[in-house]
Amino acid sequence: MRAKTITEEELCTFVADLVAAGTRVTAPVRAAEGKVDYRAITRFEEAAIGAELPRRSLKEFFLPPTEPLFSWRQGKGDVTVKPVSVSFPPHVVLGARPCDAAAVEILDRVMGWDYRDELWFGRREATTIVSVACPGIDGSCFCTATGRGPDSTRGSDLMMTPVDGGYFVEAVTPKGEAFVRTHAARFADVADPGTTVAAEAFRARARSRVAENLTLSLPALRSWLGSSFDHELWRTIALRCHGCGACASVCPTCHCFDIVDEPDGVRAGTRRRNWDTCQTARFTVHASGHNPRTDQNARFRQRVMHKFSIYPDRFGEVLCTGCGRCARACPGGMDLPEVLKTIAALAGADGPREAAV
Amino acid sequence: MARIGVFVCHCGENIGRTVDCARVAEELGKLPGVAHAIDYKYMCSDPGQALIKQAIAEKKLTGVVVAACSPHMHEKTFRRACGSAGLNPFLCEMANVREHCSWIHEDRDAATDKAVDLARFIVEKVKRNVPLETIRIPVTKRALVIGGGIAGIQAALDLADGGAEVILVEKEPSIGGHMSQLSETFPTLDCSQCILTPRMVEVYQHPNIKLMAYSEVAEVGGYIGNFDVKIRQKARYVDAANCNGCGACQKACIVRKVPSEFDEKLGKRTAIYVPFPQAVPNIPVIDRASCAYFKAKAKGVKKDACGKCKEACSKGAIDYEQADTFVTEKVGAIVVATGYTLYSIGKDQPEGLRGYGEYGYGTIPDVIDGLQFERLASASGPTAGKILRPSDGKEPKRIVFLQCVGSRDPAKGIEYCSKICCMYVAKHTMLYRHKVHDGQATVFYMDIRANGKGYDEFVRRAIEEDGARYVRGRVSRMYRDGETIKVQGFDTLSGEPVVIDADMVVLATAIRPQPGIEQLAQKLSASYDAHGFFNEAHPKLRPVETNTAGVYLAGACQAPRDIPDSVAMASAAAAKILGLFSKAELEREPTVAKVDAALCAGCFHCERVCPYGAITRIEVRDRKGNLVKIVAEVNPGVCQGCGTCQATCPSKSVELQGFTDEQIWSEINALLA
Amino acid sequence: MALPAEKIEAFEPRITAFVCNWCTYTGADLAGTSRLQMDPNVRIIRLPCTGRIDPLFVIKAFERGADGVIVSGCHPADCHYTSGNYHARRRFAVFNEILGFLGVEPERLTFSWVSASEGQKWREVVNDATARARRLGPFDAFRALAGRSA
Amino acid sequence: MKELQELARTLLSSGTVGVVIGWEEGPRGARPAFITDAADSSRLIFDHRCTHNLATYLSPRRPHMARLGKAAIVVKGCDARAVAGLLRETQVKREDVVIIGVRCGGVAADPAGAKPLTAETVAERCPGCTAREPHLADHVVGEAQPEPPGAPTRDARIAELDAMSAPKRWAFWQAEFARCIRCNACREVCPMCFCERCVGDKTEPQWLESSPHPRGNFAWHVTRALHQAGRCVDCGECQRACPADIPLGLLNRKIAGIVADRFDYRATDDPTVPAPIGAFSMSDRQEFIL
Amino acid sequence: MNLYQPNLVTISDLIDETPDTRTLKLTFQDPQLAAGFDFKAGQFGEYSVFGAGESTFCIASSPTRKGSIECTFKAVGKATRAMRELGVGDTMGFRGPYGNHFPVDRMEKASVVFVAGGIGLAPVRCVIWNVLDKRDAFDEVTIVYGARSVSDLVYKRELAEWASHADIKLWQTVDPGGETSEWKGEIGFVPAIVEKAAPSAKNAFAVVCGPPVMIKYTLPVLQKLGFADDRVYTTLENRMKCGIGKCGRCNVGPVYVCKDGPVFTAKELAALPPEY
Repeated sequence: MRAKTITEEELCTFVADLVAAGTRVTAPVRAAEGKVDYRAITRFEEAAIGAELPRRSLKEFFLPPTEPLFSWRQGKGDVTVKPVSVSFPPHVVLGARPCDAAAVEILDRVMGWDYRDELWFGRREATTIVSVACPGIDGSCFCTATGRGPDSTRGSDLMMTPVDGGYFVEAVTPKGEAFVRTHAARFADVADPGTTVAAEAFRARARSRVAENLTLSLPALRSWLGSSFDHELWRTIALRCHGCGACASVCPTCHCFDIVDEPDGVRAGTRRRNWDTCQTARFTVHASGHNPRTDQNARFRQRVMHKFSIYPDRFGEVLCTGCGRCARACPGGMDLPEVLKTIAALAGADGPREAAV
Repeated sequence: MARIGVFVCHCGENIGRTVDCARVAEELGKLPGVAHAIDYKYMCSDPGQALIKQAIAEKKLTGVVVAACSPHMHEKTFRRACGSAGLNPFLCEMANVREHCSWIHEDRDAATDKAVDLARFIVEKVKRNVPLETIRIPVTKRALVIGGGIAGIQAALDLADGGAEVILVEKEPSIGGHMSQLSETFPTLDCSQCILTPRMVEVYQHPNIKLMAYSEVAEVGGYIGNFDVKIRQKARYVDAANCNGCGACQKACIVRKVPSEFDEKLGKRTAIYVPFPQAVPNIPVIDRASCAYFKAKAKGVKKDACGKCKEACSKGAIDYEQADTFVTEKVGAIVVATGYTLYSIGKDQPEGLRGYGEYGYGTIPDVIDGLQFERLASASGPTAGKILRPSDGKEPKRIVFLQCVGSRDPAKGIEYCSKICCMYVAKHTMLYRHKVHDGQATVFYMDIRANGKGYDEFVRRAIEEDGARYVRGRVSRMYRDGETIKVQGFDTLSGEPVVIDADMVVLATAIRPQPGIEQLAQKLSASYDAHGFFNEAHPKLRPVETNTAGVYLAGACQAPRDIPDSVAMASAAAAKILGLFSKAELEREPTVAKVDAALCAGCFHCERVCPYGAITRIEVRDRKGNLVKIVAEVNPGVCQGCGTCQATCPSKSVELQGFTDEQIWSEINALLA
Repeated sequence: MALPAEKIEAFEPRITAFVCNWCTYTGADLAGTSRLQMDPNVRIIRLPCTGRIDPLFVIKAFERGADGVIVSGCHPADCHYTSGNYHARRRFAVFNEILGFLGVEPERLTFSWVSASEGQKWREVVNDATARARRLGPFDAFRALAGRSA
Repeated sequence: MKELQELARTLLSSGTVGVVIGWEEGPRGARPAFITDAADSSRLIFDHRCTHNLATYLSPRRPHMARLGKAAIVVKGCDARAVAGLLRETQVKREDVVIIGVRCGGVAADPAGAKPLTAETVAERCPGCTAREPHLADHVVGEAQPEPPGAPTRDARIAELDAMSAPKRWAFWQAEFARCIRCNACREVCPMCFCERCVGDKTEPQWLESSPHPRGNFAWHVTRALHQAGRCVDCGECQRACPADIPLGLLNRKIAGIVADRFDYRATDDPTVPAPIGAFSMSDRQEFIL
Repeated sequence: MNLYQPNLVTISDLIDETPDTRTLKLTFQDPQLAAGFDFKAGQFGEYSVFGAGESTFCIASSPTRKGSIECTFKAVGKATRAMRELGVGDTMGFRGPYGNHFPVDRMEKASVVFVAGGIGLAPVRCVIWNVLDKRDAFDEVTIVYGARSVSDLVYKRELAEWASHADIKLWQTVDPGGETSEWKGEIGFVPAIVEKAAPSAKNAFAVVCGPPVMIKYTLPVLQKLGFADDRVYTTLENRMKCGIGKCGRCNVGPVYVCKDGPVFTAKELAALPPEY
């Protein structure tokens, strides 16, 4: 499909159309306390598309912080289980950041290998992700180092790039194409070839800006990690880490969860799954009280290993999109890009940027 | 799943009239985990209890809920029934559907719904109950009595006569306490020493009593049945084993003008002395501060300056090198009988108290306190029983007695009544008139409190037969006018100011606890009130116990007491202890708190809130013996089961057995059926 | 946010009472033996002492649908365990204010000292708490937290 | 700064301590530093971006910290109160820590960025602070600092909330708590949250539902607040750590007001002053009790 | 019904193996599942008590015995304590089977040595019965089983049965001090008894389950006896939540224990970081 453009005015109409048709529309919105969140909107004017990175990523729209898995009712010995629905109403995310969109696609792999998580994919299928290319945020961005970029289309169904008076739009997936076809009236063909050039220039600028922050050789990183479990680096890596898990909660790719039962009275209750994180001490505690991951250094090592060694080994992708949220959120000043830089130096992986994956 | 039996009692018509007991049983029967639910006319009757026992056996019940009256009424009954059927008694609980339901509601539907709810809570609780075993603590059948006044003597003798070994610790060189200083006692005017001295000797000679005079309690460890008490025996510089009490040393002593404590500074003693002739033990002690030998030593004089007593002692009992010694005794119970002290009329006052500048702060020599008057009136006193005033030794013809000096005077820091002053002032006026027939006693009083057997008659006698003049009112000022003391007051009955000329003034000063009592209380983990008197465990029901199990009270350490009250308390405490000692083991309800050492972080909030000092600190070490942390532990012998520690524990790492978090959570969760 | 009169009539509030064993529970027993009639809306949960009563109990009771909660124990100086009630007084003074600050209507919570001889007072506490909760209506705001309504 | 670095160097090279916990320059502004080699002492900084309360690192529940040996810790006046709290609650022994106090003129809410300290950037606890001079310290370094910029704002916001109707206040807090995802960052950074196992993680019974739904969130935040009563040192770490920007400082401030008003207790760096919860006074106000 | 929703099972029998260990026999309530449920020896499941949550253990019965499954557990956590409260007729939840399995097929025609300690016999028992039910397909069968004390031995009836089989070499042992006056078995720790039993490593496999310390000291003994480390199998018992490779909890190095395990060879284990 050929690239399209859409104006701000058409976007307003577009959102109104979607909402009227019963589609849930989510976009970055500036909250009362000044921060930006992905939130439901009813009018495009509520959205803050070009604002800073939202506080949390998109993952919560597919793996909510808490969700019921089923509820039960207990009789005398017998139990009745009431399932939850695994089909979801149509949903459009408008103005997703490429790092957030990419993360969702990366997570499709773990959510779908062997056992298919219906709750995740139910929401995935109901959702169309319209991303907007990112100009780069600050010194903690390192999407380019993870093999993605501020203009990466991974995980997006449609990608918009800001241009004068609106956006340059490309359909990435068949779903995206169908979406454009369905709403064809809102999109225009690219009339001026300069628009394409401007869009590409915007992206190139963003890429080089982010690339200044960090460059990595992912394969070298991965191979170093694979053989450096006992490296002395880990012994003091996380002294300043509180094990609070703020990083995991803002991370677009951290997906660990807990399953808990919540009784509601004598007979009834709900089993839920809740976000969890390997950064807390109790995450790995066995019923016997034995905790195989003994201290915070080991827990932080697990986080790095899982993202840059274990997940790529298993699924061929690093479990990180370089959004930098963890570094920004950390109350103790832990800084993943800095850690990666250190490892890269150790691994000889700090060479010129490679087109990984 | 649990197999709970629910037994709904009609209590005749008492419950059945307003609660549909059959429906309660039916509804409860539908709950998960309820294996058996019936209603019956009288659950507490023999056939009712038989139903429970039968169901326990036949239905293999894992818990029993009796929905009936208040657990205060029949919990013991039903737990006993369960116990006899082989079910741990603590797996049985009651739901109160009578006092809390049928008796207070008329609407049958509402009352029945409520009864179902109440029983459901308890069913859910009982699902979480675990078998508990009665706690058994071995008891050391020895008692420690602290204080050798009349209360301590009485307690020691009662205990010893009851077969218990007793250690009696007295901080002064002799037992006897304040009672030994008194001349006569109210309301019978019998001679104090005549009744006390034989008791003192009895203590000395009793095979079950180990008397440790001139000693103090240094440390107290352990708990009821198992206290370890470290006692400091102060150096007497006289070898008690060799001394035969002949008195030669005192005759030889060159320091003869030390004010006598026993005579309340109205008489003199030597530096080596026994406080009074009937002292028990009759072994002298050297007062280091006034002894010429020790003074010289302190100044660095190399050659012995004195040593007269040593020379005089034919037994070689004088030992200037003696030092304080410590012994540790194991006891099962402790009686505190530390008595009282008098509010000082001087300028130096403890914190919170203000002395009486308006009475001259003790600068007028003929203004004395009640105990000093006792010494003047005593045949064994410094004046051999003659009433002579201290300043010039003349016989006072006009004595003014002031009641409530300190007492009942919040402005001076003491709001309580000292209880005994009304009586002893009346006694003093009588003793005075009996000795000085033309003397006039005038008493300033607020009101007369004479509520004991023969007390009011006694006061009346003082007024009517012995001519004491009672003026209701307070004295605002006293000052010297030549040899006379002007006592300026206000007669509140006549509404007139009065000024009375006196030759001597006796102040009935307030009864205060002994100094140092707070420290002793802390050693015992016992609490004390704002004035420093020991707190009883319950003002009505446990008046001679403290909140520390195994520590008992006798006499004026708890509040101002007269002799009969003190003796009664002492006997009561002894009876309590003999009861405790009557069994080899102490049995306690197992509803005590338990700390999970793995989860305790050692913040010790529990220690701060525990009213009983039941929390101790223990070290947790790893396999290699390295200290991991220090955590709290509950001494089940001391814990009374209030559970304040658990509510205070931030992480809920201490659980009160019988009221665990799981049990209470389950009850609350059961708000939703 | 008081309910309209006709709704107040129909609404039977659910009230949970956490009471100490020695004073209030016994006082409630006395109310029973004295046959003092009172509103049937209160369900008592017995604890040894107010010192054992944890604010978590109150939160849990609201979570389980209570429209009002009573916490009651021995008067100052009457505590069977000497000082449990003093500790409870501090704890609940803070808890009460925090709940208020978070927007729980203070009328939902009743604290009282009821001694073993105050059966009459217990009746008043019960009836007052019931009346207040009735006026406020169901605690839907709290139930909504769990996605439930009355 | 020199003074601080020199002191650290001396403490480390003399073997007095194994680690100096202070601040350093990080990729995103100031951040905690753990200096174990005297030669690295020059990394230590102190300026208005050093907002972190380092006392959290003294928690005995951090075995990887204990391995570094005896610690010297750099504290602002407010942080010293946390050290006092740890001493008071027997988590730390006084002889096991060297306390280096720094005089403080207020710190920024965000340690990142080099913006000067202004009324806009200052941490909300700082204006009007009375704890800028640490007393609980073995060494106090630095010059006396000027008053932090800006005026206190929290009391006014609390008064505003207090003036609202209960349902309005309820709505306000529910909107705030709705963002909570129960990551527990507020707890983990709190120097006074040192429990071996938080009541929030107790599962038998599960008093506090771990799910980040409104009911679990409410129970958690009430309980956290209550457990901070008379213990919170107002270092602001919980609010700073919160990835959802929930105004926990407001709640803490309210509680501080309650304990000051009722029990005459204010956070202090004097460890001998007993905490108000766990104690009582016969004359505690009981106007809320029938 | 999603992945995380368990199947309902009824407790059809209950055996107290030791004072703190219990075996439950579970029957699927769905008749189709009851008839068709299949699994392989060594696979595990998530067992749930509604209101208390899930806990993870191996299926302790043999896949050759259809109709129901068994699990053996100790009450150590919230869910297992709740399981102990249940009785015959009560309903539980079960998800599974999950994970890999012991390669029983690969072991055919070979000798098998089973080494188990304490409740570690549960996963081994599953293989033992699997092997015994096809006894002719295997060569020598040796079982070394030990527990802290006589009362801690699980599956006592089955031990007696195995002992009576002429074609099984059964060594039972208890730790020193754990014996009773009637005890006729060995006294000593499991590794020592393995050494004493000295099973031949020739064309043999070993299956080892038990407390970590037992495994740690048994592996060198087996090595000494000549067992290749890729012919020695054991299981890991990491904390799990989902059981299906999503929740991240059981991740140890490159391995998801719930997917790649719980059965590992000693060789695989040696390559793992020590976070299990």
